[in-house]
Amino acid sequence: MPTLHEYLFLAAALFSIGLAGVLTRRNIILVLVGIEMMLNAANVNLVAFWRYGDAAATDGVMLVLFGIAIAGAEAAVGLALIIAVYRRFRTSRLEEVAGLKG
Amino acid sequence: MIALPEIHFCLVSALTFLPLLGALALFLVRADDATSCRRIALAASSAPILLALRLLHDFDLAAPGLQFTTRVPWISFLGIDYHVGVDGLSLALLLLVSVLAPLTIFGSVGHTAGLDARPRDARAFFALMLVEQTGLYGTFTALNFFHWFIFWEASLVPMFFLVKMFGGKGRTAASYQFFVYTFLGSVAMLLGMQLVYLATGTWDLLDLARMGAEIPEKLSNFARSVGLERFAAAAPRTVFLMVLIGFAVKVPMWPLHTWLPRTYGQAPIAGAILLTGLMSKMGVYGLLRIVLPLFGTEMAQLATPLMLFALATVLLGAWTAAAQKDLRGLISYSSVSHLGYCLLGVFAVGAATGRFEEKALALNGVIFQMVAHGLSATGLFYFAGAIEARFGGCDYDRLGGLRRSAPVFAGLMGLLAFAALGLPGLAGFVGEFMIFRGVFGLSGAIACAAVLGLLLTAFYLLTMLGKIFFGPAIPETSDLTLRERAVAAALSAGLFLFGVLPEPLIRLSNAAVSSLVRRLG
Amino acid sequence: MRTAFILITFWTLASGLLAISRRNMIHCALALISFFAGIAALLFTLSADFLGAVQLLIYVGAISVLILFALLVTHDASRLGDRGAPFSRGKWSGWMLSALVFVVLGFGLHRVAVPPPPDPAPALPVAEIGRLLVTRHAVPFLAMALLLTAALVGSALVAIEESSEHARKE
Amino acid sequence: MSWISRNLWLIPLLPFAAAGITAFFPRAWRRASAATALAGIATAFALSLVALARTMSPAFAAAGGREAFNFAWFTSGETTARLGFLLDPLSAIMLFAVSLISLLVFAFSVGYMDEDDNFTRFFCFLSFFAGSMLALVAANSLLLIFVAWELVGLSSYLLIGFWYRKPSAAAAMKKAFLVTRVGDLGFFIGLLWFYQGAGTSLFYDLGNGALEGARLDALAGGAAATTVALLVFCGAAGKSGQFPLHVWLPDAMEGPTPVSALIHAATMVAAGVFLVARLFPVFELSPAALHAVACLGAFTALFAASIALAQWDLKRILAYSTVSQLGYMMLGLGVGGVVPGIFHLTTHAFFKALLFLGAGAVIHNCHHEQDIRRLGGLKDRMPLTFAAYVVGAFALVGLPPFSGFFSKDEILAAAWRYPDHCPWWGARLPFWAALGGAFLTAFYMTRQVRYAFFGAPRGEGAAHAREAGRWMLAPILILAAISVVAGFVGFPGANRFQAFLHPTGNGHGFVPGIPLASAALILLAIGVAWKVYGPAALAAGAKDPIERRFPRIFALLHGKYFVDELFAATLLRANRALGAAGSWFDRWILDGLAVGGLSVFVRALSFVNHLLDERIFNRGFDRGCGALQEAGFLNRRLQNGLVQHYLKVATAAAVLLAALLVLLTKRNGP
Amino acid sequence: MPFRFFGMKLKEASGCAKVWVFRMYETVDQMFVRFGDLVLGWAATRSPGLEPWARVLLCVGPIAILFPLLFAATTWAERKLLARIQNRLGPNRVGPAGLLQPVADGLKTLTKEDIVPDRADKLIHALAPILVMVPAFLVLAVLPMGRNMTAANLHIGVLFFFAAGSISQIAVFMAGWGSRNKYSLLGGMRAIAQMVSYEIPFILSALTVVMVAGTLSTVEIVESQRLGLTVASDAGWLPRAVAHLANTVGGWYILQPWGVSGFLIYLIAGLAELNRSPFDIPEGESEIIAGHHTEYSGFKFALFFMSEYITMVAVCGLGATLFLGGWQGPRPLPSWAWFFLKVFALMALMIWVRGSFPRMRVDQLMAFAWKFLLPLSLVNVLAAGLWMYLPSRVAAWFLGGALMAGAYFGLCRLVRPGKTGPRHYHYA
Repeated sequence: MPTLHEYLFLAAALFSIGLAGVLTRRNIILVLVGIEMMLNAANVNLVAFWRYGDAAATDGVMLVLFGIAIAGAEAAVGLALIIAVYRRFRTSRLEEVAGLKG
Repeated sequence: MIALPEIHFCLVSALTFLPLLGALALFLVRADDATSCRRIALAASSAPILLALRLLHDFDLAAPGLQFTTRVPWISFLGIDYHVGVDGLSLALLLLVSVLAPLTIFGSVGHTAGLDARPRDARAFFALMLVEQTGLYGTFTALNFFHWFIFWEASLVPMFFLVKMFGGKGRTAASYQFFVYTFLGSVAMLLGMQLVYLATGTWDLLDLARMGAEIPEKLSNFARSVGLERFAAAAPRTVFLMVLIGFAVKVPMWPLHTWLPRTYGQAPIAGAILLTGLMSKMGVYGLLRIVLPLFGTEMAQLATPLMLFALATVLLGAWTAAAQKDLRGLISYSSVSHLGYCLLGVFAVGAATGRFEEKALALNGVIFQMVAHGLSATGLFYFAGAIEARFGGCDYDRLGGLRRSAPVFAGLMGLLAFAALGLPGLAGFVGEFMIFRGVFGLSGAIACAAVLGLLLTAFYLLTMLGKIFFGPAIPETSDLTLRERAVAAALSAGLFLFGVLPEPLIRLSNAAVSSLVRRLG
Repeated sequence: MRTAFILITFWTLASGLLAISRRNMIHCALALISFFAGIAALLFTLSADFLGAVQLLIYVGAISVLILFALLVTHDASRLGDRGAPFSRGKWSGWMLSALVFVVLGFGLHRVAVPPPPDPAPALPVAEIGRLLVTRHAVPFLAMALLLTAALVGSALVAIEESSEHARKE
Repeated sequence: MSWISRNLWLIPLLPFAAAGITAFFPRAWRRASAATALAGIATAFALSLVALARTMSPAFAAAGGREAFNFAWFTSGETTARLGFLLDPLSAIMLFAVSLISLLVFAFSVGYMDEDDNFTRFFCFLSFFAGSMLALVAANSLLLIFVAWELVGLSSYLLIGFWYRKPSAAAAMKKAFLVTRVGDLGFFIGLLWFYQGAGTSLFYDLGNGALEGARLDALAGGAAATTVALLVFCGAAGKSGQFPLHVWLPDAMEGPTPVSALIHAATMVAAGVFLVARLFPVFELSPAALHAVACLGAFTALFAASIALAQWDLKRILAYSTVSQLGYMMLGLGVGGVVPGIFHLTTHAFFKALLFLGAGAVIHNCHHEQDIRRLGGLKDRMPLTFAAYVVGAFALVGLPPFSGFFSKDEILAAAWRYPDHCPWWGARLPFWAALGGAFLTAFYMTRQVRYAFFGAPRGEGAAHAREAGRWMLAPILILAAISVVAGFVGFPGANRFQAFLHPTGNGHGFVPGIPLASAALILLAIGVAWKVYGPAALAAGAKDPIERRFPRIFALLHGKYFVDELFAATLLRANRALGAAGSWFDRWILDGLAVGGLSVFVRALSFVNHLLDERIFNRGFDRGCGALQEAGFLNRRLQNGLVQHYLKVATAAAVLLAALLVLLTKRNGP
Repeated sequence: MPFRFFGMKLKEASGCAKVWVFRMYETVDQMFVRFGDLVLGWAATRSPGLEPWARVLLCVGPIAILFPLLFAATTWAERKLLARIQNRLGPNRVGPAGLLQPVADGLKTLTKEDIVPDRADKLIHALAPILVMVPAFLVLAVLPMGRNMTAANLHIGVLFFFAAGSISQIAVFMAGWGSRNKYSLLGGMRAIAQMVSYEIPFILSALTVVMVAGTLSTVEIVESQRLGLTVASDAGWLPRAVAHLANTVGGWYILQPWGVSGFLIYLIAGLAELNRSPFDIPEGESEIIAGHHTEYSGFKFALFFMSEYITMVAVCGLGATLFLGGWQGPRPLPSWAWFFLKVFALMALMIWVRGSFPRMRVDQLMAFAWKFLLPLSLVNVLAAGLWMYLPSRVAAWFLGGALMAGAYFGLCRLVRPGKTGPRHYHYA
């Protein structure tokens, strides 16, 4: 059985990878991809804490459940926004979408 | 299989918010598709009936306290909980809403819904009706003043739009007057209740009711603590009057009633039905739920002038109704007059002296009268709409002898009118008898004076019947449609049933009323 | 168990890195899907198989499809991502920063004591979770329902707008 | 308790059920509705006979002379409001009379309403009325009486306005309901007072009823009994058409004649008399109240009889005669107790029904001609009707040995003896008034019969009259027979009626002079009238002799002493004025002055506020905003709109903070 | 002298016979399980490390062997049945009644050339057919194919089924995109859109069962469909038989109002998930050649084909498990026979549907899923809730039935197709 540390390190690594995606990719969709990865890493942490902590305390698990649901909504809305942005600016490159005015 | 009672924790909330969901669901169909909108709205509006029946089935009639309560912390640092529940005071009204709102939506065709003039806004109309229903449910079930007030206002706003969008010629002025008038009352009430909160530290109506007699003391102390020494003595009374005004406008009590005839006169019929059949009950209910338990001492001091105001409401309302030249005006003022009986009952109970039995009788009568009036006034307004739809108006001048061509109409209208004037065998009588019987024991002179209202009611209602249905036939018209018959038959059945067998309805409220009266002392 | 964990570690790290580094965006998306599946596997190893299945269902089944669609809609499908610079201008600072984040996190983790795993593995009480959803967590649950509905409607609105645009063009 | 006592509620229920069923019949189901209604009332009549038989049985007397069946209606607080039905001689005799007359009138109506469009509706209303009336007389609770009382009012409203298309009928129905309701206000307060005082609305409840034992004693204290009695009498006066609430009764003749017969002659108007009789234990507690009853009754008897002298309408004459006779009954109750009043009520019910049905037959067969000046000569064309009518008239005027003689005589005797137990200077007046009324009665009845049946036909309708049909004639003949013999149950000296109704009472004794005097007076009146309305007066186009001789008096009498006009000028006008005032007050004072003034005030305030805002506050604020804007340009560099840029800054900050956190916290664990 | 039978009185003899018959039945019913136990025991005696592997083999092996065979049989049956519907003969050359036709087809696909388009994304193109097989076999693991015959008795079985099944969308996308062919891509996108859309009613219809059964485990769901009627021990054979019949059949969820509608929704959505007619637009030959497997040939194509049929078996199996009582059925048929009987019946139904209905249009397809099937399945969830909460079964039947009928007719009115508007094809 791996230790909690290993899970946490793995999650931290995955989180950092996601962050790197967010910070470096040019395409909005891939930025979103990075965000999803970060969320997933966080979820792993929560579940690991449940697994290694008090089994009766299910709040972390509930949070993961809600997190997944929110991620679903977020993905839908985010992608809808991206499509809208795409239609507005005719691009999905983040740097070109810098105007704050509509 | 999950054990049955588990649904109880959300029964009331589900009941409250189902119509709201329906209002959202309405946006699935086109805005001008009145038929689909009505069907959806009817489904959403009548779905709570099932829940209400379940609630009725599981309701413990012998228990005086609140049942089906849900209390979830909401904004804890302000002492605000989401706290709902049902007891005998609200159960009958809850059922009334559950029946009347779907019935109104069912009957909302063409003119009744004000859709003849604005056929493109059918969806908005039904959505507003559903929101209104949620507001009513919420008002009758909320136990924390904070969200109680939200529901209270939430039932005001859709009505404003109903009048504004679907009303008659003078709808704009009427809607603004309605809104500003009732809103001012609400603001006064809110300010008063904020002072109560500051003095007591809780919004919860149950907690406040438990404090009861200590509230004036606390208000005075609070005034003192913020340096208003000279105001301390007058603080409880001021707060009481502020709160009272909020309810008195809604009921309405003379002389705060002038928004009513104009609003009723301009509102679409369906809106008027909700106004008179249900919303006016909110004020009386507020008196029962908030004013009586919280301001018992203040009320006892002011009981006599208040009863005189109630008397004025009864008599002047009736006299003014007799002077009206059209059906709507008459029903509007008759509503004022009839709710005056309820006020009379509540204020008489508020007086400190009196025997338990009479107080209980008067309060039970108030609740009974609310239901009875809800049914009969709904029917009358609905028929006013039926007449308007046929003749473009309900002035007496252009009507007469309708019974010849519309016998069923005449018969059912007569039945509703007689129910309104308190004919025994129909529900109105039982309510009035109980109120009078109770008030007579508490304050005989005023009861005797108020009895004159019975005569006046008979006078104007019979005059109305005579002018519309009897005499030589001036216009020819079609009799009631099947839909109209169904609505009227349902209402008549209710009136007849409770008129002959009042026991089931009274039993709903008796335990709660008894405990309330006992607490008042 | 240990073997599985090591395998999954490599799997997730590799697909994560692929997902953020491939030039071809479809490959990125596919790597992301693989990453999601890896996370699901991780959850399985944590004996939270319910969550793992949910992860599969939602992320692999739904969100990844959304992402693929978005990619195809915002690009001309025939020339997906082969050309142009895939990374933004400040990419190096981004890499550095995220590496720094990892270092700080790792350093912090390193200093924390952790408990040993309980044995046997606790079972995830699915029925209990369901009950909690409608009792203790009822309000967030309802809020979530509302949110999802809103998201659904919002996405539908976007689609409708699009179709009307199409119609105008035609 | 016997079966019939437990199931007394069936008697009113049957006609109610018939009404409920026929209400749903379509217009064309004429026979079905008549059959339903007849079946309902016939069964009720049969059950009434059973009830009557029960009250006559020895077992009943052994059980205390009354059997009450009570049940709970509703519970409020901890008390239960109860209602009940009562079987005692009074209710039994009333049930019998009401159901019998109803049955006969129903049968008559089958013939009379033959040509009417709303035939089915008529039987529905009739049944409803019969049910209400039967419930009223069988009730064991003042509350239930009030309930039935109002239902009776409703049915009379519906039946009076049966020909609602006539404006006069529409006005009359409303008037009837409202005028009786004026009395009902008193009744209602009386009911509240009674209920409050006794703590129950039940009359008899095994010793706990309001009219027996301790509770009656509780009522006796203070002015309660007098007040309750007088208030209840208000209601009775309204329903029984006592002055000044009699105004509705003659107008009520707008309804179809069977309705007049049933409601406004035989039964409904008797409800007031019955009510006083039922509450007699309360009245007995208060001599003052009995005074009032007696005096008002006597006055009404004389007053209405005088009006009847100058009426032209066949039915209106009978209506005023009814008012007058009701006055007699009240007088009887006031001076002699239950027995004379109820005895007269019973006999009057039969012969007045007879008279009305006879009048109905005349009207029906003369093409709805009601003006006696346009009738005449019917004696030859409708001999059977004529004979029956004369019987009824004899009974009404109290000619021996017809039934009216016995009952009226008993009242006169009681009135004669009234001063014996009422030492008051005016105690003699009721007797004289009654005697005068008897004279006038004989006079106007003779006048009416002369006009209607003698001489030559003076109108188109009378000229083509024929004898009535079977359905109409049979009830008339039956009633005539009853009117002849009914009086003998109250034969002076061997008064069965007294023994049945009030076995413990000792009656008022027999004063031999009074019957002789009254008979003589009546004969005199008939003779005078016969002379006055001789052939000359009966000629076509001739003026009434009295009108010729005393035009002023005739006008006063014909105008019914202008009571209606008086009311119109005072009460109704006041009412209208109050309504207008309320309306005006709402419109101009509350809405206009208060709300309007407030809104003007608020507008003015907001205008001032607007000035302040625009001119003073905004100036300074705008300047401040300008400065802020300047500052904003500096910040703008940072805000380059690139999300990733922001994110990087945020991440860097977070990393910095986290690093600090990590470095500054103590190491924990291995 | 009473009649004797092997030295026993008649009553004793019949009792003995009953016990014997029952044991026989048990043996037949559990014969695969017994065999598995035997193997496991043998492995345990050989070496302790062997047992887990033997267990895995026992779970995987039969599935890996049986279902490809079933696939072959299904293709044959489908062709025969379709032929019957279309009034022709169908395969009749290879083997008796064409029974060996699948073998011939298999040989043909194996020997065909494996063509990869020139500019295709080779890795993805190659991965897709492999990946498509994964969910097809994975989902079979949780199906209880008989009493005690579940390869993996997960406590989240149903969820696992759907979770694993959703992987196939990715495979389809990979196939469509990897081929670098417009028709392939369009077909793949269509397929995904369709699968995502129909997955919601698909899962919701299964959700009702999960709600009522109160468990996600397929095994427990099957067991929950057994009624617990008992008869007195001395009752005659007829009451016993009736009770047995009622116990094994009466509890099927299809016999409840929400179950009927849920089953129908499940079946319709399942057809769409399988991309089968009338929902076979993704591979509609008349529009886009053959959708995402246009560019596949030879064995890769055979894998796609096979996965489709195996998934079909799996969907039918889950349908039988959820609504038709799984392996429950009256004796004397053994439980596994019941299971496969139901699966075959459902498959025959699907083939029948394929032979009877015309193909839908893309816009109709999506509208049907979102405007009709989704609301209907939501109402169905409500109906299931009613069933659970209403105290009276009769009331629940009427209310639930009325609710579903009302929703059906209401939606039919609401989603009336009306006049056909201009057609918009987003991916065509």
